[in-house]
Formats: sequence, C-alpha cells, structure tokens
Amino acid sequence: KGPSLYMPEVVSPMGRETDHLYMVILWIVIVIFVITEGMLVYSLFAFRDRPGHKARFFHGSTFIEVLLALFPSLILLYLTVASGSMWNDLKIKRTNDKGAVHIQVLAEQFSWNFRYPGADGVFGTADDVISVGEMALPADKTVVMHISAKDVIHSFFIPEARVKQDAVPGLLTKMWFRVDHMPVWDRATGKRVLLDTEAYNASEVALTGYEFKSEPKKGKGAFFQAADSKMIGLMDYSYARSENTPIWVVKNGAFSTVSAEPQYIRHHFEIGCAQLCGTLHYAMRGTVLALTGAEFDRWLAEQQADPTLQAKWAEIWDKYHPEFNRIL
Amino acid sequence: MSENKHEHGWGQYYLVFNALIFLTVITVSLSYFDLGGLLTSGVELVRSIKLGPVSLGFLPDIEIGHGANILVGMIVAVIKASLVLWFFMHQREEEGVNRLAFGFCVALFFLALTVFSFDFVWLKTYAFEELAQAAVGGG
Amino acid sequence: MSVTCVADYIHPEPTTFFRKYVWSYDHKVIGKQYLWTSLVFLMLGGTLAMLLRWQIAYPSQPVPFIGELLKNSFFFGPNGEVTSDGYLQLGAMHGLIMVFFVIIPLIVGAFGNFLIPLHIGARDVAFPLLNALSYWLYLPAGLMMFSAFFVDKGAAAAGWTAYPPLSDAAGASVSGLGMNLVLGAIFLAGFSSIVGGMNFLVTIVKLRAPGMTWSRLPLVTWAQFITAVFQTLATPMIAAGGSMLLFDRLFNSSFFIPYGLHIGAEKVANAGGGFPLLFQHIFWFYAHPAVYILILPTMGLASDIIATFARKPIFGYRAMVISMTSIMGLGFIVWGHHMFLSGLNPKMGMAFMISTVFIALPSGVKVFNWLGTLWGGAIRLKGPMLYAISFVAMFIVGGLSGIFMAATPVDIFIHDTYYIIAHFHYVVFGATLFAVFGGLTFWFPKIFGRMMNESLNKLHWFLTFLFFNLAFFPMHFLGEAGHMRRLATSTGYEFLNGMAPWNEFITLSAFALGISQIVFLYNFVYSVFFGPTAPSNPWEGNTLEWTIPNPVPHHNFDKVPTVYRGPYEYSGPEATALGKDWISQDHPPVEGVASNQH
Amino acid sequence: MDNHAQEFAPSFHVERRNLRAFGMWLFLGSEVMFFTGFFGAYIVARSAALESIVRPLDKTLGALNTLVLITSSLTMVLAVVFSRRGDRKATGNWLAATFLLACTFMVIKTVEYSAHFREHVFPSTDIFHGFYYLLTGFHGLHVLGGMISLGILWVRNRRGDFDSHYNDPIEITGLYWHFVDLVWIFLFPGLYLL
Ligand code: HEA
Ligand code: HEA
Ligand code: CUA
Ligand SMILES: [Cu+2]
Repeated sequence: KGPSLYMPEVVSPMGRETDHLYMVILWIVIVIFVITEGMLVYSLFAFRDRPGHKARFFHGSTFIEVLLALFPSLILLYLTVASGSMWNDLKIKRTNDKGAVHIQVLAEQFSWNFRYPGADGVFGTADDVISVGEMALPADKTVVMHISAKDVIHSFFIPEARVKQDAVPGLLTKMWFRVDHMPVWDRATGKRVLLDTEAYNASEVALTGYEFKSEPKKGKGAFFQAADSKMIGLMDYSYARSENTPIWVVKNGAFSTVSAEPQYIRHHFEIGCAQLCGTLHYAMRGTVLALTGAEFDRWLAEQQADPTLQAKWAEIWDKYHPEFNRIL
Repeated sequence: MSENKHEHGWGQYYLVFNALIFLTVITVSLSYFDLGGLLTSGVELVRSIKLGPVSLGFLPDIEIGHGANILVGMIVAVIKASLVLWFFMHQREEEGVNRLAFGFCVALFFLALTVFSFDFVWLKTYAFEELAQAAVGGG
Repeated sequence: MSVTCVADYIHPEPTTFFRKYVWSYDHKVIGKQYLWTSLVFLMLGGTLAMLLRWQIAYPSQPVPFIGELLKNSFFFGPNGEVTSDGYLQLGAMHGLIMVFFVIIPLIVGAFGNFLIPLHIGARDVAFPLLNALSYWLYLPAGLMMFSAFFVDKGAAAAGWTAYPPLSDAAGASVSGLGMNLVLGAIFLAGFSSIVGGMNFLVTIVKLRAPGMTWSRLPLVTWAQFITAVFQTLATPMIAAGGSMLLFDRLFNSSFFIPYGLHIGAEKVANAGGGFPLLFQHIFWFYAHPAVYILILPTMGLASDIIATFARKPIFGYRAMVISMTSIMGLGFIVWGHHMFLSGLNPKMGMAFMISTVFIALPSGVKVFNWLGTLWGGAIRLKGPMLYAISFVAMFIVGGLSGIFMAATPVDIFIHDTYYIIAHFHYVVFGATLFAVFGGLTFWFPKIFGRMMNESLNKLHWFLTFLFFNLAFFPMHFLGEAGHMRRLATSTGYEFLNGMAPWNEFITLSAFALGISQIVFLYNFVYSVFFGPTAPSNPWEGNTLEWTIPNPVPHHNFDKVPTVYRGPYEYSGPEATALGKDWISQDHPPVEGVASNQH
Repeated sequence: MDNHAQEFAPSFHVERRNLRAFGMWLFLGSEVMFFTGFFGAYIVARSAALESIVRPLDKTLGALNTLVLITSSLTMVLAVVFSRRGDRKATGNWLAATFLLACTFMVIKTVEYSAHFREHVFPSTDIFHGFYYLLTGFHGLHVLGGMISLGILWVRNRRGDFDSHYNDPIEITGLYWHFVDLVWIFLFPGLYLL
C-alpha cells in the first residue's frame, strides 16, 4: 500500500521505492519549510520596528555562514546518494532476466501501438502479436518496454506503476517494471480494487459479459459542485451487464462460464500520454491489463492479425529502424 | 587595443598571414590522404619490426579511420584560429576582462559540444552494443 | 566643460517629443518603456491563463462574455468554448509571453535599465544607442508575437518549449504561419536580450563611480551582472535552436527530423537524419539559465528591500555574492534535469541529478541570509517589505518542490505533471512577481516621482498572497495524482476523476487572483498621475539613487559621486553618529567614527 | 553623438575605446555561443549517424574562399594599423581592399550556391546540405553585415571622422571581421574537407 496523499495506489515494487523516496523528501522538506518559514514569521513579530527597539548592526559571520551551508549540504549529499543509487538500479544497471516479457511500443498521434514478439521471441517476424490501445502484461514478471514513436514525441506513462518514459521518433528508449497487483472491479462497492496474484487466483474474476460505462456524474456530492453537474467534469464509472453474453470467469488460471454473477470483473490500469503531442494529446489514453500467465497467453491468442497494422509496423518501424528489433 | 597601443610593423602581420596560408594549404592537401589508413598501416609496419628478441608486436592496433583526418584537420583549424585571435585580434595585448569574456565562451563552447556529443554517441552504441547485453533487472 | 572620463560622458538632453519619449537614449526612459510594455503583456498573458483555467475546470463549456463575443475565432469553438487546439495555443502563448515578453523585460529591461546606472553612479549605460535598439527590438518582437494570434490556424501550439517534431514537421501540430511568427519573435526578443545583457555587463564593469568597488555594489546590481552573463552567453543558444527550427520549417531541412518520420499515414517531405533530442539540449542549455534569469534580478531586488526595511546590513554580503556566482556556474550545467526521461543517457542523467541537487545549496545560503538579515532588525512592514518577504516565503516553497524533481526516481512520476506547474509558478509568480511588485512599489517614488497608496498596496498584497497560494498550492495535489500538463481536459482519465473539484477550486482562486490584480493596476496608474509627490528618499535608503532629487535629472548626477561605503550600512556607528539609522553610500566618512567597510 | 561639441581629456579616448572593445568581445562571445548551437548539432548529426552523412562539396571554391577571407583579415588589420597612425589615405585603401575581398567572397559563394541550385540541391536534399546551407548561410549573413559596416567605415573615414585618437569603429569592426574569418576557418575543413 502506497502513501495516501493523492497518489494513485502503487502496484510495482520499484514504484513503492519511489514513493518511499518521495515521502522521505517530503518530510525533509517539511522540516526545512517549518524552520525557515517559522523563522521568517517569528522575525516579523519579534523584530518589528517599535519605539525603543533598534536594529543590530551586524554584517554576518563566516562561521554561521559555513554552518548554514554545511547543514543543507549533508542533506543534499544524502539525497544524491539515495536517488543516485535508485536511478542506477532503475536505468543504468542491467541484470539478465531471461524470463522478461518484451513489448514494443509505437506511439503515434493519438494512440498506442503494441507489439509482442510472438512464439519465436523475435520482433519483426510474422508471428508477432499486435494490438492497439490495449496492452496486456503478465503480473509478477519483468516487463521491458521498447519505446519509440512514429510522428512526434509522446510519453508513455502508467501512473500506478510509477513509470514514465518519452517515446521519441528515431530513437529507442527503454523502461522496465513489474506489476504485482491486478486491478479488478468490485461489483459490490462499485470501485476498483487491487488484488495480488494469490487473491486474484483465489477468486472468480469475470472476463466477459460486462461493459464498462462512464458518464458525467449526476447530482451533488463533490465540493464546489455547480448546478449543472457536467460543469466540473466528474464522471461516474460502472460496469453494466451485457445481456445475452455469457460470463466467462477465470479462477486459478482456469476458464469457465458461470451463471451467478461473480464479485469481481477484470479491470485495467490506464496509460497516459505525458508529453504534448498535438490536438488530441489529452485523449491519448491507453489501457493496461495485468493478467496471470494463462490469461496472458489467452489474450495473446485472441489478438487478431490485422494486415493494416502489420503494414504500419513494417513500413515505419521495421523499415527504418530494424536495429530496434533486437532484444538480447 | 589597450592603453599601450603598440605599433606593430607590417612584418609581423605578413608572417602570420603566410602561416595561415601555409596551414590552409596543409589542410587541403591532407584531406586527399586517408590519415587513419596511413596510421593503421604505419602501426602495422612498426609492429612487424623484429629486432632479435625485441618485438613491437605488443603495440595495439590503431583503427580510427576517418577520425584521424578530423583530428588533424581540427587541430590545424584551432592553430589557425589561435593565430587570428592572438595577432590579428590583438588578444595578446588585450585587457584581462576581454580575455576572460571570450575565454569563458570558448569554455562553454566546449562544454556544450562535449555533453551533446557524449549523449548522442551513446545513442548509437545504445542501439547496438549495449542493447546486445541489455535485459533487465529492477521490477 | 571638459570631459575627463567616460562616466562623465552623456548624450545631450533631448528637446523633441520623439527623442524624449520614443527614440530616447535615456536609460530611465527606456526603463519606463520596458515597464509599460511588459505590464501590458502581463495582462495579456494573465488573461490567456484565465482562459486556460476556465477550460480545465469547465471543459468545453462556453467561456462567459469573451467566448460569447469571439465565437469561432481565435481559440474559441462554435459555442464560445475553448477548443482543444485553442487550449494548446493558449498554453504555449501564455508560457512564451510570460517568460520572454513579461518577466525578462520587466526585471531586466525595466529594473535593470532604471537602476543599474543610478546604483553605480553613472550617467547612463555604456551604449545608450544599443540600449534604445534593445527596446526597439523587443517591441516589434512583441507585436510579431501578438500578430500570431491573427493569422490562419492561429498561434504556436507546441508548448513554450516548442519541442520538435511537433513544432517542426508539417502537419504535426495545427499552427502554420503562427509558429513561424512566434519563432521569429523569440529570435528578435533574444537578440534584444543579448544586446541588453552585453550593455549591462560593460556598464557594470567599466562605468562604476569612484569608490564603487565590487564589494560595495548593491546586490541588485550584482544580480543584474550575473543575469547579464546568462543573457549574453546563453541566449544565443536559443537563437541558434530557433533558427534551425525555422530552417526546418521554411526550407524543409531535417535538423530535428529523424529518418522515416510519418505524420498520419504520410512520410514527411524532409529527408531525415536529425535528432529531436538535440533541440531539447539546445533549448534547455538556454532555458535553464533562463529560469535563473527569471529569478536572479528579483533576488537582488528583494535583498535591497529587505535590508532597507529591516534597517540592518545584509547578512553575509559576501556569501550572497558567492552564492549568486555559483548559481551562475552551476546554472550552466544542470540543463539536463528537464530531460531525465527524454531518452537522455542515464549516466548523464546521474551527473545532471547531482549538479541539480547541489544548486539548492547556494539558493539555500541566500535564503538563510535573508532570514539572517531580518533577524535582529527593526522591521518596518511597509507595502514593499510585505512583497519582499513573500518573495522569500514563496521562493522557499517553489525551491523545495524543485528538490523532488531533482531526485530522478521521483521525477519519473512527477515529470510533466502539474507538480512541475506548481513548482515553477511558485518561483516565477510567487517569488519573481512578488519581488517585482515589491520593486515597483519600492522604486515607484524614484521612477515616477510620486508615492503609491500604501493601504491599497497592502490590500493588493493580501489578496494576491492569499489567492496565489489557493490557486497554486493545490496544483501539487494534482501533480501527486499524476495529472499531466497541457491536457485540455482530464475527464478522459479514470485515475484523474477525483481531481476535478480541485481543478475547479484552482480555477476559481486563479480568477480571484486575476481580479485582485486590478487593485494594483488601479493603484499604479492612478499614482503615476495623481499620487502625492514623493520626497527624494522616502524609505531612508543608502544607495545612490536616493541621493538624487525627484524627478531624476537627465544626467542623473550633477557631479559623479564618490562612494565611501557599502550599500547596507543601516544602524551602524556612522549613521548613529549622525543621529539617523542610515547613511548614504556617498556620504563622506564621518569624523571620529571608524568606518568598517572594506 | 560623437561629434557633439565637448572637450575630451586625453584619457577619455582610451577609456572609451576599452569600453567598446569590451562590448565587442562580449558580443563575439555571444556569437561563439550562437555558432555553438550549429556546430554542436552538426557534430551530433555526424557522429551519431549510422553511416556517413557527408557529401562532397567543391573543395577548390572552398579553399579559394578561405584564401580570400584570410587575405581580407590581413587587409583589415592593416587598415586598423594605419588608422591608429592617423593615416587616412592608407586606412581608406585597406578598408576598400577588405570590402572588395568580402565582395569576392560573396561572389564565389554565389557561384557555389547557384551551382547547387542548378543541380537542385537544397537544404531539403539531405541532412548534410541542410547543415551546409545553415552554416554557410549564417556565415554569409555575417559577411554581409561586415560589408555594410566596412562600407560605412570607408565613407566615414573619407569624411574625416577618424584620427589617431578616435578610430574605435574601425578597431571593433576589425575584431568583428576577424571573427567572421575565424568561423570560416572552422567551417571550411568541417564542411568541405573532413
Ligand atoms: C524562476 C524560475 C525557476 C527557479 C528559480 C527554479 C529552481 C529550481 N528548479 Fe525549476 N523549473 C522552472 C523554473 C525555475 N526553477 C521552470 C519554468 C520549469 C519547467 C519548465 C517546463 O518544463 O515547462 C522548471 C522545471 C524544473 C525541473 C524539471 C522537472 C521536469 O520537467 O520533470 C527540475 C528538475 O530537477 C527543476 C529543479 C529545480 C531546482 C532544484 C531548483 C533550485 O534552484 C531551487 C533551490 C531552492 C531551494 C531548495 C529552496 C531554498 C533552500 C533552502 C531553504 C536550503 C535547504 C534546502 C535543502 C537542503 C533541500 N525545475
Ligand atoms: C513566467 C511567468 C508566468 C506567470 C506569471 C504565470 C502566471 C499564471 N499561470 Fe502560467 N505558465 C507559465 C509561466 C507563467 N505563468 C509557463 C512557462 C507555463 C508552461 C507553458 C507550457 O506548458 O508550455 C505556464 C503554464 C500554466 C498552466 C498549465 C497549462 C497546462 O499545462 O495545460 C496553468 C494552468 O493553470 C497556468 C496558470 C497560470 C495562472 C492562473 C497565472 C496567474 O498567476 C496569472 C495572474 C495574472 C493576471 C491575470 C494578469 C493581471 C491581471 C489584470 C491586470 C487584470 C485582471 C484580468 C482578468 C481577471 C482576466 N500557467
Ligand atoms: Cu501523445 Cu501526448
Ligand atoms: Cu531547470
């Protein structure tokens, strides 16, 4: 469980470390803030000009100056070490994790294209699996994203995983992370909850039979809400049962249909685009499904081969940057 | 161009001028040779020398290819530029502040060039070599 | 009259209206020209911000009044709502106008011009002609910028950072001619800035009055000096980057266009082979120093105001100078912190992280010195002082939020979110603009020869301080929630759903903040014409500008003054011996009292 | 504003000249930074490219232009020397010579450019020619600016504005002109030879 504040719940081990660092800095900063602002406000009262009070004639002292420089330097030194070592782990050091899942991301105005290497484990071959807008990844496994863009700079952002990396045309950027919680929709409370693999495996999670709905929130509730509830852009999210579609559920990696409505529905994380990329930058949203192994394979198999998409990858990525296809 | 306005004879300027012309001729002619190739074969030659038990075979292979031309060309350019700065622009008799001002810019010039190229040369290797060993830790 | 040194040399007093107010060589008039022009741009930039805020809080709702009036033109759609393209234009133009046409001209052009010669005891700047030229480059640049709104497809819409290929490849963003005009305007404004900076450097190095040693310079002038170094040496970089961008746009070269770039289904016409990242390097090589251009001069302003109203010497003058100088040195090597996630070599990211973290040190020393100056003073809480104190208070907040970003792993999450917006509005509005208000109210008597209304100043200070914090502090929450920047609306994202009320709250506070500025506007304009006449030294300050009468004569000083002591000798033995708590820098040494100045 | 009737003490001229020289050096410093952007980009584009982006240019014309510019640097420095001596006639002649050499440079450049245009080689042709036009173009603009100043100087010199006490404009134009030469010294090998 991550720090509360306003941060989205964190689902990756690395993200938890980031949050921890955030909290450490936050506390350091709060202390400095209180001391400095406190001194400031205190001086305004204690040393206000009043009859009989005279300012001290004092040009400062090197000793105090050095002391005042030393105290922050120690903090700053700590910060460089703390964030430097994390950065080293995250971006510089690389160990060989042979079991990692590799995914290519081709950002374009205004959608996300994904490509999986397929059974042969090689990108740029006929058995590659391609999807648009929705990405799936296996939970508890390292995922390596190979990111580039087709037109302008985008930025691949999964808030819950605390990862972000620019997608730059003509350049391959990489990023890796591991997701250890899976998002499901709790029908009872109408809210998203996060389950770890164990809990996920232990419960029935609906894969089909429901449709995700979002509509402007009705009625009052949030503070400063205007009369026309649409004004402040709050939304209501829900899953509606689609009639006549069977409910497929997964439990312990096994798939079955059920008649009784299960408690959980498979939900998603969101991908945001964090770099200004044009008119519809605000709408360049994608989704991430975090799945168990069996589900992941099933999802891969479900993706239809689409010739236009294949042509897009071949025309842009494979043709101009075949070197981006190398994995190991 | 400072308080003590030295009177310089023409002689000095002609000398500098001739040096500049000479250096220009040199760079142009050098551009017709593949210095990197010459260097490589030169080193090869030296390595093959055997004087009894003494061998120079331990010398490393040097293959910088076109880089050698660039290096030499830029060194000559820097020499030429220094001549112009020092004599024609009278930096050698200039006030301290003026040297400082210009010198600081030249330092920034090299800072920018170094960092920029460092970043981008890395990109090339990143795409090829590092990627070759890349995979992954963290999580 | 025989002229013995350059400092004595002055252009003759003009007689025609044109030479007096239009093509004037007088640094004071040029300063005022800068002041008025940039204040007009401030209103424009602020109004753009209000429209931005409206759209974020009330997505696609018609903008009251303005939107109704301007339906289907500029940034507005058929119902008078801000369109998503319009939003991006607003954002880019707001940022560009605020940085290049408001803050820099205001704190360097206006304050620098007006104060530097007065502070160093000079008759004018070193090159009055270039000074006039600098303003007359800035004004057309501003008009060019403004004209971008009126051309087909509107103004620049690629953010103030204008990252290629968005700003570069044809068809990538909406704007066409508008982007070119904006780039041209930035080039001109940059040129004006270079010329101005160079002029100030020469002035400060060469034209100081006798006795005005480096350690007796008021900190305002020191700060302007450091700023001028940034201006002269960093600005050319953006001129170069902008030129290359224009070249790409006009002649289809491909400096920033890689091979195989496709916009939509079409491959672009450019041959390719360039690097988008290169522009970021060039841009931030300039733009990071530029953000220090945005703060350093106001650090100077605040230092002077604080010392004057605390009636106490600046705590650690030397440390102040050293820290400003190290900010300059470090300022040139931290630009990569804007590019941690851009695909920059992570090893260089590490280096940039270290330099960035350590730039907090000199800033911290300055903060502590301001606190030390207040400590033990006899603080007079006049209007200018309130603003100056707020400068310190807000700079601490903005600076401390910079520390989160400097920590690279944290920056991964908060990069390009409202956390950044919060950070830099705290420094550029909270710090810089507060110090500007402080400076304006403090030097108003010298600039216009009249006093501003003290109560209105205090009212304006209160409203601005309150609403500024209400508007910008919650942006940290948005950032924590991961709310990305430059989103015309966040309603599309589930994870941002809960933040909508905060967005509305921010918007309402921003409106209140904007409306509060009317108080200042009224006070300012009214006082220029009808304020009570000011005495020559209303705040009992030490620096040279207070020794000359109001209005300041054309040649500033009848006799070039001789300086005997530092600028902040408040409440010292010499002053006490004279029965006051202040003593002018050019007051001859007081008999029998040890003068302890350098 | 220079001929505004005032009496100047002798040290005034030296001081003012130092002032202006300092200003010019700062300006040249900022010019260095301006070209840093271009050179940096050029180096990056070359060093990070997978295969060489360089295309051949006409070395002869380039070398010729180098000689022309170096010679013009010499004539410029001689103009400065003679103006310091107060020899108006020689100053004027050397200024004229510099101006003519600058014209020669521009003519050769025009020949080069028109050859490219005839072959339909434009900045859009490839990245190298983009840099070629960018660098030589901005350098050419600087030459043009220098030519204008040289022309003005020549006229002012003829009019008798300068003497051995006051030749600042010639001095600082000299600095500027050498800088233009300096840039070319790097451009020529960078673009034509290497
Ligand atoms: C006036 C302008 C100004 C100033 C002064 C600063 C000051 C600082 N800035 Fe800021 N910054 C901007 C304007 C400014 N910035 C702008 C405009 C952007 C966004 C550009 C864009 O993308 O559009 C930006 C973005 C920005 C980023 C990029 C974020 C991102 O895009 O991901 C970073 C990252 O490191 C950063 C860091 C800092 C730091 C460390 C300081 C430091 O100088 C702050 C130092 C001050 C203090 C720390 C407070 C006082 C110190 C003490 C009380 C001592 C004790 C403190 C400690 C021991 C911590 N800034
Ligand atoms: C440099 C100085 C500066 C200043 C002073 C400001 C001032 C303000 N900024 Fe600015 N801002 C930037 C620089 C600045 N900004 C930059 C560089 C960006 C990044 C752009 C980008 O993403 O590319 C940015 C982006 C930015 C955003 C993010 C847009 C986005 O990412 O989508 C927002 C959103 O709230 C915002 C809001 C405001 C507000 C409400 C003010 C207010 O403080 C303004 C208050 C002032 C006035 C209103 C003017 C005075 C008013 C009157 C005299 C009369 C009253 C008028 C009315 C009521 C209309 N700014
Ligand atoms: Cu893609 Cu923003
Ligand atoms: Cu910065």
